[in-house]
Amino acid sequence: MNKKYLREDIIRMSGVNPKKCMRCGKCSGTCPAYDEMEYHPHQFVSMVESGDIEPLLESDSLYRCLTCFACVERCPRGVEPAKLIEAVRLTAIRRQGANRLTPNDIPAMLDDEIPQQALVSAFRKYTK
Amino acid sequence: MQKITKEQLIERASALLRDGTVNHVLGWAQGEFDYDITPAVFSDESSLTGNFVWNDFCGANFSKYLVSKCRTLEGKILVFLKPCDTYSFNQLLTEHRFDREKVYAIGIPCEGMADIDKVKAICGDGISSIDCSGEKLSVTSIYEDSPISVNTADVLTERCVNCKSKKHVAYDELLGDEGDILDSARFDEVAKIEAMTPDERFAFWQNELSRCIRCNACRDVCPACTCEVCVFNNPKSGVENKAPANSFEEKMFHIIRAFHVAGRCTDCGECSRVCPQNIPLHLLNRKFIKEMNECYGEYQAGETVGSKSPLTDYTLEDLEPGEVFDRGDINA
Amino acid sequence: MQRIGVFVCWCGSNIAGTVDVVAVAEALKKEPGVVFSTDYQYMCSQAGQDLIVSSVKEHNLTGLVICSCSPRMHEATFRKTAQVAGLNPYMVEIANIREQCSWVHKDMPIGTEKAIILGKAAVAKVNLNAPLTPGESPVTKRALVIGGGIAGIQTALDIADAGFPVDIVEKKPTIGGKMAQLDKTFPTLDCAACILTPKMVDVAQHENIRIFSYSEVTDVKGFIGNFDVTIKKNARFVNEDICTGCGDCVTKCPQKKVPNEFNLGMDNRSAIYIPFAQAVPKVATIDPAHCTMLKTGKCGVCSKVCKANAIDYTQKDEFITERYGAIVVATGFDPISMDKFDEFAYNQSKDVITSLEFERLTNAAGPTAGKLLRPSDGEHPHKIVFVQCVGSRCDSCAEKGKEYCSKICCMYTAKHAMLTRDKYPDTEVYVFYIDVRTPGKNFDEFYRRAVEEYDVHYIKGMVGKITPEGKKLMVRASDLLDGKQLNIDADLVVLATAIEPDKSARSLATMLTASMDTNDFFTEAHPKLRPVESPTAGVFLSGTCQGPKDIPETVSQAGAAASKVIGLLAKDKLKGNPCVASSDELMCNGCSSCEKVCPYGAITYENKEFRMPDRTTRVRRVASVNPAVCQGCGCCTVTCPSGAMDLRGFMNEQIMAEVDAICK
Amino acid sequence: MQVKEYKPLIVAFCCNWCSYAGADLAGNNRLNYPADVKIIRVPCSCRVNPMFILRAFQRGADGVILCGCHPGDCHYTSGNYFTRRRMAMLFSMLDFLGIERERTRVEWVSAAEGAKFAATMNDFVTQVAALGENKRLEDLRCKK
Repeated sequence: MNKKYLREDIIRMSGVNPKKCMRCGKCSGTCPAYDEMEYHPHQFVSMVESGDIEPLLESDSLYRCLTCFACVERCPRGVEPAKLIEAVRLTAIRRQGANRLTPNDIPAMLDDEIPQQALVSAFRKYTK
Repeated sequence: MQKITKEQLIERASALLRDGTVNHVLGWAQGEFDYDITPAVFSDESSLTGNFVWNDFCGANFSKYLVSKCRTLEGKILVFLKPCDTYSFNQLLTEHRFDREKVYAIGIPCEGMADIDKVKAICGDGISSIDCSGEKLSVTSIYEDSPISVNTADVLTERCVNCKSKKHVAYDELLGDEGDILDSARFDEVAKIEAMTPDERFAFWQNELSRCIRCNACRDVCPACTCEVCVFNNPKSGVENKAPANSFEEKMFHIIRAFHVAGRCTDCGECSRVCPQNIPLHLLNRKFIKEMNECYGEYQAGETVGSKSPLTDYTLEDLEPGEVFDRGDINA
Repeated sequence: MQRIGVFVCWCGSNIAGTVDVVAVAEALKKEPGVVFSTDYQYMCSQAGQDLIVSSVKEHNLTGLVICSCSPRMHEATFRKTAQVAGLNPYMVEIANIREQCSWVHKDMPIGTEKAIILGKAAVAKVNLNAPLTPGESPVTKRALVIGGGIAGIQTALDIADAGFPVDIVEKKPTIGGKMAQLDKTFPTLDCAACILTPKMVDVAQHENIRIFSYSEVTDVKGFIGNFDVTIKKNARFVNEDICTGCGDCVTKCPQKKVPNEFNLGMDNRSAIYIPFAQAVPKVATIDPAHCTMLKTGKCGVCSKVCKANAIDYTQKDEFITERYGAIVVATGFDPISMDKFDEFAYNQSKDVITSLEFERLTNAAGPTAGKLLRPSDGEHPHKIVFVQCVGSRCDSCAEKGKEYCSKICCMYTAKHAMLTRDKYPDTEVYVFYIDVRTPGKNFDEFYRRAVEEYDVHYIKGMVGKITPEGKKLMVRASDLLDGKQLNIDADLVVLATAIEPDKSARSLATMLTASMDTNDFFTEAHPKLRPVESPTAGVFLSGTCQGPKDIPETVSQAGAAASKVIGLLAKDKLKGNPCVASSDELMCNGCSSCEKVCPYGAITYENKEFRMPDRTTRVRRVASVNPAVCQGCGCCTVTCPSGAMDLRGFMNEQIMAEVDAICK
Repeated sequence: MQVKEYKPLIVAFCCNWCSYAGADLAGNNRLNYPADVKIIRVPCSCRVNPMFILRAFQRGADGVILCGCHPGDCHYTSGNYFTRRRMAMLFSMLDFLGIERERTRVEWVSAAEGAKFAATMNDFVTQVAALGENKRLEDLRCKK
């Protein structure tokens, strides 16, 4: 995939403007999963901004983010790094074949065994 | 048919006259025909019962009349306001044009007003009377033996088809039910013209505005045009002009008029209602409203008293005049 | 009908080289109103001006058109000439046929043609010119300074030294402001009190200065040269004139459990108090919210111990109205509230403090007598973390802090870190920064000393979370340069909080019709060229009310504001610009549109009685422009729907006439 | 016989503090622009009433350009912000009526931008000349 397109896609999916980042590192300062990560929240922001996304997609760090939103809550510039990480994660998942879900696909998936929340969150993810 | 009846209005007005709350009533009176209703001042109960009317042709917006009536009439004035009239009412208050203390405003619901030209298009000329009391209009013509029945919805004025609000934004007392602000398609016609080529637009307006006879009815009825002295009557303004001399002057008149009311026009549609040449003047005002909404954020003049119009305000990040054209090319 | 004289200047060959000046003079002779037309080599020379003066007399001229260089060059010159010739100076119009004609066009016929058209436009305008006289208004030779911090003190002293009376209004019981609370000042490390308190004494002893302490401005009317200001003197229940400031009442007052605002609540004071030892005026004040006598009517100890008999429990708020020629705003700043920043645990732990609190903790006159002790247990801290940019540089959508950089925090944090290491070498000091901003004389050198000589650990990265754990504060942050997350068990955390304008500034701005930015800082009349003036004439800005500043900057701005005030007060009368807006009352609708766009607040409305043609009278709301305040931009004229508002010197008719002349 | 070259008539409104000074600077630096441009001095761009612009067109101007201080630099602090809104709306209305949008322009020219002033005028004159005479707005009685 084209590098620029990938960057724009992630920015669109996340709704985050990485240019607002002032490189203070408060997100990484606050991250409870910091030590588990190869790339830290502030690096996600700056690497997406510079279009250097492939290393992020290949790194385990994607799955170390707990989505606790501490970084979102505390970012002084309103950048919301967790949403950006989520978008990169989605990109990785899409590459593995899991793809979009439309409302029409839901009825076929309805099953008493599947918790409602799972459906809702899957739907939320795959419609972005 | 209007949901609230003439009798209800007369009864309330009479009661208020009787208990001294008000001294005058600004209402509609019968004209020569059933459809040419005129504004009138009623000062006693008997004239109310005799001449007051309320039907599908009571389009006149009374807000403007308050400017002069508050000055000339002693005591308190009762005014009936349809939802769209209340916006003009507020706008005039914003501009300190009349004394709120002297006015008792009753909000009345409106089901939309009928356009006599549309009725005539269906029934032809020679209309002798129109009965608005039923579900449908019952039109009697000197050329027809039996009354013709006309669907109200088919003959609504343009402004009522695209009604922006059934909600009253100002009143002392509300008769009937309160409505909501509506999602109207009022800018569709403007968008259609915007989509034309410049040559088509020029031809369109040339055709429309060349019919102008400079009767000044649009100005005289406009609730935003309440200037003590209009620039077109003022020899010092440099644009004083009483009659159209050529193809440009009426354009100049209408552009300047639209600009003068820009940001203050509540889109009440009176200009187009009274135009004897049926020029869609409201489109000029709506163009400004649409443009200001798109460039500077939604703004409805008269929604609140004291609001600042987009042209008396600014932000540091406003679009440049050139960029206004570039934002999604309207000529594409 | 005007009798216009046209004078075409050659400007040597500057104009005559490309423009046939004789042809221009000849062509303009035919214009309506022109009775005389001539050309001359140098119209601005003495001989040229003499020619104008003699022609005016000879031909009985009433208006002049000078076809010459730019009016920006010689308009003033020719206006004076007109005056010498006995004409009103505003009966002169210049046609710019040099900069905007001969110098930009090469072809003689084209240049001549354009010069004629420009001349015609000027003639058309002069035909409609009217004599204008600048309005005059007297200047009250007294200045008001609002705010008694270092900015207000310096401005007041400078104005008073120039011989003009000054009143300072300060809402606290003493002047001194924030600087009085500081310990040392960067980058020279002078003791704040040592340099401030002598100035406070100077203020108190200056014959030209009156201090209204414990007072506030409640109303402002009028305009430049003539502001009528109402000052509310809050009741302090002590007769200021008699109180000797001996402090007996303070020691004897039984109510001693009132949080001491001067020490930011880190210790207590009594209900009757003197904020600090060097307070000016040094008089006691009773805090009515805590005084038992005032609340219950039972006590009266202070009254009994006061040998001067200065205590007066019946004192009432007093309102004073005074007229001033100029007003200086020096309302200063406050640190922002930390309530929205839960992650820094400010409200959970006493050992998380703001920098201003740190100043008090290290100040010899502070709650710990200058010993750096933890507020929670009074123990000496061994590990201190400083956090910079707390609440500064925040995005507006985050809605916690301020968008701007507070400017002073980098330097005072370096100062705090350095002083701590100097006094307590056994203490480890960390500073978490995003950027260290040190533009200023000796500023970067100062910061480098903190790092290089005093071993302060500067770490790039914002603190994410502070958690109190037992006696420690766990500070979690990322070190962006080393790429690791840090967990520091600190004993004390100091937050470099953002500063914001004082809360009273907004209502004051409304009273003064002075404009403010979205952050409530006062805006200056021009960001580069008029930085100490407000757009409202006669209102000047001093110190942090205009934007974050350090002390040297504040003092220089204070001096600049004072010099502007002195310049104003030195005049006996203010001559206005006669090219101001004016409203034709007969046409004015009173709709308030013009008021909304006026940047100077020059337009007011009044209800005026008009006689109608039918001999009745009618009261109408109409606009009136204060010519002393109006600067003549003309914005109102376009907003006015009825065309009642017009601009003298640039009337609608005049500009239309120019347009017509050009398009003919 | 040579065909007479078409010369557009351009009215330029310049604010006294920035753009008029910019025009003077263009003169000082001898930067040429067509003599078709005639400048009217106003205290601030916000002094320009839409009526002046319409009047110019009515009397036969082929293009009208309005020059003011850059946003943020207005001598009167906020005048050009109002100009920006007013002119954006007026020009958009003229466009709505089918009048060529290339005939109107607002340009911010500072007192230091003599070169920009000359370049702007050259560009605007070329642009208007390409459109030819203004037929849609003029009042025929006023044309000789």
